[in-house]
Amino acid sequence: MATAPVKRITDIGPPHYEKFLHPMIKKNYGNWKYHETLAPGVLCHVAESGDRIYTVRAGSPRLLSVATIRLFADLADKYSGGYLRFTSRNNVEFLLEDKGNIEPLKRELAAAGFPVGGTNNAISNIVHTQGWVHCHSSATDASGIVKCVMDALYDRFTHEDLPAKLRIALACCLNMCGAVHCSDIAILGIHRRPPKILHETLRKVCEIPTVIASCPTGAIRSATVNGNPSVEVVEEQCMYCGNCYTVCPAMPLNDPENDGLSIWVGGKVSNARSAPTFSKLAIPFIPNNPPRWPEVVNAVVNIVDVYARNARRFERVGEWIDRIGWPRFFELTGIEFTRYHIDDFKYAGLTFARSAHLRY
Amino acid sequence: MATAPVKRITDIGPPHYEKFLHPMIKKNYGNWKYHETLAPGVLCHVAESGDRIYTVRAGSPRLLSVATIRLFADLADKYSGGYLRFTSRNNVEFLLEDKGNIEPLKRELAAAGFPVGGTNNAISNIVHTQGWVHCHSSATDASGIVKCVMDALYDRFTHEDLPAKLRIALACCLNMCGAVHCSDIAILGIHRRPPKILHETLRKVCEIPTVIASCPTGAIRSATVNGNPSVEVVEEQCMYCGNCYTVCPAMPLNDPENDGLSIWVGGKVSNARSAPTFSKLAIPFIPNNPPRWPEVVNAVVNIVDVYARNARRFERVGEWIDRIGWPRFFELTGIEFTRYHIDDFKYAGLTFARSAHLRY
Amino acid sequence: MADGNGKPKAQMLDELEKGPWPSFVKEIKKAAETSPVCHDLMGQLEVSYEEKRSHWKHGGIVGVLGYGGGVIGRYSDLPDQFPNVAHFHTLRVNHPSGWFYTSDALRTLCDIWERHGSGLTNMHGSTGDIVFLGTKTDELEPTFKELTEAGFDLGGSGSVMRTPSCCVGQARCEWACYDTMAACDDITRTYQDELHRPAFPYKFKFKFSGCPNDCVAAIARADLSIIGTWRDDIQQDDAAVAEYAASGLNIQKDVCNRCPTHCMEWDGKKLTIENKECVRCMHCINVMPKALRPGKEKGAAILIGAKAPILQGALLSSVLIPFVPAEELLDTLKELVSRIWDFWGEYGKNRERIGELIQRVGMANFLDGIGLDPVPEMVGSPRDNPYIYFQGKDGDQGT
Amino acid sequence: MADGNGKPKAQMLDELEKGPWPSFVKEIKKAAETSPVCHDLMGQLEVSYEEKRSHWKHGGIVGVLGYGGGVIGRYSDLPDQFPNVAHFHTLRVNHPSGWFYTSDALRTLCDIWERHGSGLTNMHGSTGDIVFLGTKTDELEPTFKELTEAGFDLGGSGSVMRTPSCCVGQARCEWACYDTMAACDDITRTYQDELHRPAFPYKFKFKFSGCPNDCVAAIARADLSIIGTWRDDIQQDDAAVAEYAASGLNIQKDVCNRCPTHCMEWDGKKLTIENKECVRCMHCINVMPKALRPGKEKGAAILIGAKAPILQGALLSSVLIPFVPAEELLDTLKELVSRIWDFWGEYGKNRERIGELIQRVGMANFLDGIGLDPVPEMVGSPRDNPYIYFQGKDGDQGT
Ligand code: SRM
Ligand code: SRM
Ligand code: SRM
Ligand code: SRM
Ligand code: SF4
Ligand code: SF4
Ligand code: SF4
Ligand code: SF4
Ligand code: SF4
Ligand code: SF4
Ligand code: SF4
Ligand code: SF4
Repeated sequence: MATAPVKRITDIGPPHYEKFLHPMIKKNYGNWKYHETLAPGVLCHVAESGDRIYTVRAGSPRLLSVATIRLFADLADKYSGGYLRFTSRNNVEFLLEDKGNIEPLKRELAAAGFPVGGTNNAISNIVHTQGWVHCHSSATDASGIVKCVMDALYDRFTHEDLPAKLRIALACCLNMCGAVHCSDIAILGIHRRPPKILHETLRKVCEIPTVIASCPTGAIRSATVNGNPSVEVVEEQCMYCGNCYTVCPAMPLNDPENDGLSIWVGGKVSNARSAPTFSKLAIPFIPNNPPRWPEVVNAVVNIVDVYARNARRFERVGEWIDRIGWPRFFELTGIEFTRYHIDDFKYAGLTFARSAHLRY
Repeated sequence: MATAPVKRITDIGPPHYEKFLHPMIKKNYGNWKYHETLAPGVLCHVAESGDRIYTVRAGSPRLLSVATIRLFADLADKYSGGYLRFTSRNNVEFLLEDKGNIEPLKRELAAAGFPVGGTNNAISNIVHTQGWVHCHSSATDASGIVKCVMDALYDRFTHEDLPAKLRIALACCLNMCGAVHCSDIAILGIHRRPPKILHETLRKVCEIPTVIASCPTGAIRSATVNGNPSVEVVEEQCMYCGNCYTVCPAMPLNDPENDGLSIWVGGKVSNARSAPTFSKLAIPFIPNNPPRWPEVVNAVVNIVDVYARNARRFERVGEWIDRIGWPRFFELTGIEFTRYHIDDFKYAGLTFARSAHLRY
Repeated sequence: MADGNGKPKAQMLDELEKGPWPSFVKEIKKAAETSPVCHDLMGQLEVSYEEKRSHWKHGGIVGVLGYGGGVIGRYSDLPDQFPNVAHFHTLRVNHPSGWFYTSDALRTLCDIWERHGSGLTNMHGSTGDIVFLGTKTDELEPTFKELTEAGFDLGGSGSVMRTPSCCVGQARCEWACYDTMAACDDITRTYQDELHRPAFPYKFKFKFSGCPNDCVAAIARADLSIIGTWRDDIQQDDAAVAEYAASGLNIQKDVCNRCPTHCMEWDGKKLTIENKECVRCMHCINVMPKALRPGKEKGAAILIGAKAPILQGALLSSVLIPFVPAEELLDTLKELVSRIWDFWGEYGKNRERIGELIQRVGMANFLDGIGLDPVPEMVGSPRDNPYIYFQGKDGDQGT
Repeated sequence: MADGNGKPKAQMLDELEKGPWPSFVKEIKKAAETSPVCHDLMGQLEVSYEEKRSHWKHGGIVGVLGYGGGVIGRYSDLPDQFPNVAHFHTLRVNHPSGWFYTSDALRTLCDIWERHGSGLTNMHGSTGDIVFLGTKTDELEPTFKELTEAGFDLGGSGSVMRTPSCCVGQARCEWACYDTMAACDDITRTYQDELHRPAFPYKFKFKFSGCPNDCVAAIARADLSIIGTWRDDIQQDDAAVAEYAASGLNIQKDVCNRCPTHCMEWDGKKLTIENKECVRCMHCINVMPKALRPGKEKGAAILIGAKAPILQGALLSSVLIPFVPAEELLDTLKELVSRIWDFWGEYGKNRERIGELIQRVGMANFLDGIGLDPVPEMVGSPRDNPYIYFQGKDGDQGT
């Protein structure tokens, strides 16, 4: 049966957000006056008009089945006029006009297993990536570790009792799709072995000059292998960044024995008080230990706890460490300082202790 | 007349300092308790024993004739038991046991043209270098500019009325023998033209690989000139550092029309309050204008005056700028911000404004 | 991996159903109830957990007709064992600004994805897209068709403008200094072509935050970071300040002492802000939202160049235009973007982000190239090295 | 340049006799009264002033027998016009620690230099030497002979250990945490051979400061910077603090608020220092010398690597050993220095300062090389990039 070709729709862009705005939001758009926190995960924004919109924020595993999305839709219909949104950290927010709906909604969310919290000085959701669920490049899983760490930090999500915001992120390889580089605590999957070159594949699918150019340290050289042009890796020069693998499938880095995690601390994004800054290396390597990654969980929980006990009010992790100094951070957390902590990349010199400011 | 060979004395090292110490210093060595300033340039150090030694500090042009050194020796004999010293900024210090000698000494110094001052929040002597008096590499003179600037800042040497210490240094080329890189205000001689290659000389006295390797930007390439091996300079890649000239006399950079001065601000050495830090570019270029270099003098005096008017107590120049921000520094001093101020050397990226911390 | 009933036996993954935090394994199992794909996903993931390695192959190029991006191709390296995930491509669906939805819109998306894919999603991907996680090549076009009919379009992947994103902004935040959602939507729409058809040296990301709190992490994650701010004085309500003090806030310690420029004074009664020295960090406003608010002269700063570490190390965005009034923002932005893209197109190397290009050619040359004058707000501090490339041939350059 | 009487006519330089600050031109003229060399120096300098350029040629290698350093060769490029400065070499004479002299010692130096050279000096050179400014090649050996007979020796130049220098230290400063003058003298004497006979890849400088005020700029100008500090609590005299307060010092504003770690509290009566957080910056001590003093457990921090910008940019020294008790300082230093020089000798390239070598091979490898364990005090902060070179071949490296 031949059908007349329908005009194919393209380039329409996303739906315009206005269609999805709660009427009260539309009405008071741009005219909010202040906000209050009613409970962890429950905010009240007050408009110049006097209108109040209540936000209930629930934690989400981000990896959602359509079943769960439909559950959220149903809850929205029931409590928030059908309006909801997701946050930049993958939580779901219901936007309520009626204050009386807060508690019932919270109860239903709890019953369905979705905790309410993540606001203010709580630990919010962990920004993360694909891991073994969908990415070829991953040195570890993402969702699994996030689940384990959040299980352990559950009370920190539902309570706002930290000195300041604490943002955790996870990325499963150095591409850092989770943008972990500016997090209070970052969990980063790392490889620790140079790529294993699949010469046959390489010959077929990769351009040798591109492969050579991809290496930030110049570790890749052209070479003749079994009479064919290929490449070789100078192992001492490779720091396992995986960029060659990104441009050429014949350079895989996966190595179950040597892949694992590293932990980074003290980064932030906001301009509040101190300027945005990168996270710094805390623990160079923890082996992959699925399904519950206990060493990673302990490491993160330990840092959070030490921070919670020692930081002053409104001090983010990095601001706290700035005040007490890195030596004390290592002392308090019991983390070992190693040769790997000392920078040797391009700006290395600037990270050395270039003053006699010393604590003993 | 043949004389028997005398044993040649070598490797004896400098005279031991103990021979040159005032008896009161020897007695109280390591047992000083505190100090007071009696007047600009006049310090009193009090020992645990109760002893007091009075220091009178006089400014010096550093370039001294034996006649002047003998004058200092005579004054020392008359007032300080023959004991004196020089400071790390080339001032001369007389060490007096008798407080009553302070005024007569000051009078004689004044009569001889040597001002007393330079202590605490005065501007002390300008650390400087050889310039046209003795160095082949110089883009400017040293002693001449120092003389002119200190003439203009004379009252700042004899009075302690600045918010904090203000250290000025001058170096006549990028080798920075004056170590200007960490000064509150640095005056730096600069070339602005690539070396002119003297191919004949080069062939005779320089090693081509050494010359090529000397260039930090890789601007020097081997070339054949008139059938002989020599080098050429890729002009766009040259930033006139002079390192090639240092290793090879056949690469002079002097160019009267284009040599001149640059002004740098906000560096410091001490660990007091803020960590030691480098000086930053304030004025990229001022032409040489001997004998009185009025543009340089005005530039320095202007920065000092603006600083004096605006900084808070105990704020060094760099600390003041840190507080008010660079945009306001340029605004207050009336100095133009240009493309040259924006770093493009190896750590360039780190010097960009990487936050939304902005003043308007 | 699969027991007699074809159900995934996933002992390790089962462990991840335990614990209070919502479980992604439960989500996969929920989806598995209607989708055989999810069985095989569980199976392969269990193998990964056992072997501690990914079993996905390096992606191939798949997509929908006429688009160069929006789909990430993915193939299993155990296709015999898990044939249902032999292809397991994702679609990146462009989310609406601010991630606002109605329940109906969500259901529409669910229905489409249940019909054509695994029924698993990410709400949302790190760049902001709705991620439809896992389908076969021949489902791509039908999914796309239904999506567009429902008013949705694909987001970006590859060397394109990536899906822009923004904070909730004026929709629900009192601090938003410009309309982030409108800006995000406008830019997305204006540059549809650049979003769908790769013509750039590499990816290019926009993120819009309404104030310096930067709730969408623009400064760390976007090639062009638009961060709201204000130009005049902080709006101050003295009575409300007094209330905060009365209610026990230690204004000296928790507000004044934490101000990065120490430009606030509190004498126990009155709070005085030396606004000329305020750097608009937001701290005091964050702590006392009822008493302090951004000024009235609102707008945004435009920063450029952030990215993740590969190749030459991570970059934060840095100031390009210190302030644009809110009314002029979109015009200024578009004018600027076209010059930036021209310059990048001409000088950028393959896989060179704009931030890396600026590092390579030098900020001053980049400014020249896009016709912007240098201003001191662009630098944290001027250069500290004397390696200056002076320009021109005459005697007075550099003065 | 010379008028009928052979006297230098130096119109431009004459301008520099004017003004209140002591004039170097007057100095040259004073010396010219007894030294014809100085006439020609004036003459050539006047030409430089007119032409705005140096008239010295790139130095040749001259020196005294058996020494490879201590003399800087210098030749005029206008030898016909100014024959007396055709040669104009300088001698670097090693100053006594702390630049202390007796009047007699100075006169001895003057007499020698009047006999053999221009009679012009620098008191002192930037590295610290007594600089004898300008003589002929054949005067070098006789000058040296008289100097050594008078108890003076040459300082360093070329690829040697350069003349070490130190602050006045315990001789006249209450803050000196170790004996800088003794240390400087000992190191100078111990390494005579390294000072006089070039055997290094490049120059190597030591500077000794008695406390973190660093009055000899060690951290900016020395390859090895030894900076005094203390380990225990600041010594505090409460009565004296009260006196400062009474005499009008604003302790809150000028002391506490300027403390970099904000570890001081002043309640109007009592000053409390949280010494565990103090970074020994010296500020509070500097402001209240009668009330506060460094602790009793004194010693020094050893930092490494400072230098001027050529080749790869200026460096500040960075912490190598955070604390050595004063009593152990010299032993530790010598042990350390020998390992550093061995490493530098083996791996340093020609004209590569130690700081540059460390940058090139990496601090961790350098530490390995000299057998020192990494400690967190060595870094301002740990690395922020994930480009880690893991060592070893087994499965558990890096843990
Ligand atoms: C909903 C959300 C924006 C969105 O469009 O989705 C949002 C919303 C608000 N943020 Fe945010 N922020 C959101 C992500 C962020 C991020 C981005 C991130 O985490 O990746 C940041 C930067 C984090 C960083 O610096 O690393 C961020 C830094 C802030 C700050 C600065 C905190 C600080 O002291 O550094 C504030 C101010 C405050 O909390 O006092 C703030 C304050 C707020 C306020 C109070 C603004 C307002 O008046 O409505 C909102 C309620 C927040 C709360 O959670 O307590 N928001 N906020 C995001 C919620 C994410 C989540 O589910 O947890
Ligand atoms: C004599 C001298 C040491 C020597 O062995 O020659 C010296 C001696 C003293 N210094 Fe210094 N400093 C001397 C060069 C320096 C230098 C090095 C330099 O300028 O090149 C510095 C580092 C400068 C910098 O940071 O760029 C230096 C930074 C200090 C400081 C820290 C000031 C600050 O706030 O940053 C103090 C403390 C103070 O003044 O309150 C200090 C304090 C002192 C005291 C008060 C120490 C004491 O108790 O005796 C001495 C009297 C100083 C005065 O001038 O007021 N001295 N002092 C040097 C005199 C140079 C001159 O003639 O002017
Ligand atoms: C899906 C997503 C992670 C997630 O789970 O959320 C993702 C997944 C991938 N990213 Fe990403 N990136 C994702 C957000 C990011 C972000 C965060 C952001 O946009 O805010 C970053 C860091 C910010 C940045 O752009 O610098 C990021 C930095 C990278 C990089 C490194 C780029 C760089 O210049 O350093 C690569 C490597 C590349 O481009 O070849 C990369 C490459 C990839 C690839 C395509 C793997 C590859 O090498 O081909 C991943 C596909 C995984 C898969 O199979 O699905 N991804 N990627 C995110 C996109 C979802 C969405 O559209 O919403
Ligand atoms: C005389 C003196 C300047 C002065 O007027 O005081 C001086 C003069 C020269 N220095 Fe210097 N330097 C002098 C202290 C310094 C200092 C300061 C210091 O030691 O504290 C520095 C900066 C600190 C450092 O070492 O990094 C310094 C950094 C340089 C450099 C750059 C070295 C580098 O690694 O970056 C060079 C170039 C070279 O070594 O080839 C240099 C080279 C030179 C030469 C030998 C020129 C050359 O390229 O051959 C100069 C000879 C001038 C002449 O004709 O007399 N001079 N030089 C200082 C030595 C006097 C003394 O012994 O007391
Ligand atoms: S961080 Fe790496 S492994 Fe993880 S999704 Fe991104 S590219 Fe894939
Ligand atoms: S992993 Fe990175 S460092 Fe190693 S060879 Fe590949 S591109 Fe080079
Ligand atoms: S700074 Fe340059 S010109 Fe001046 S003395 Fe040193 S090497 Fe010579
Ligand atoms: S002056 Fe410096 S940059 Fe120019 S060619 Fe010589 S070494 Fe290279
Ligand atoms: S970035 Fe500012 S305007 Fe946007 S949601 Fe966050 S606090 Fe509000
Ligand atoms: S916004 Fe930040 S900088 Fe401005 S006054 Fe408030 S705390 Fe200070
Ligand atoms: S460095 Fe310290 S000990 Fe030495 S003179 Fe200066 S203040 Fe005194
Ligand atoms: S020495 Fe410096 S850091 Fe220590 S208490 Fe005093 S001011 Fe603070």
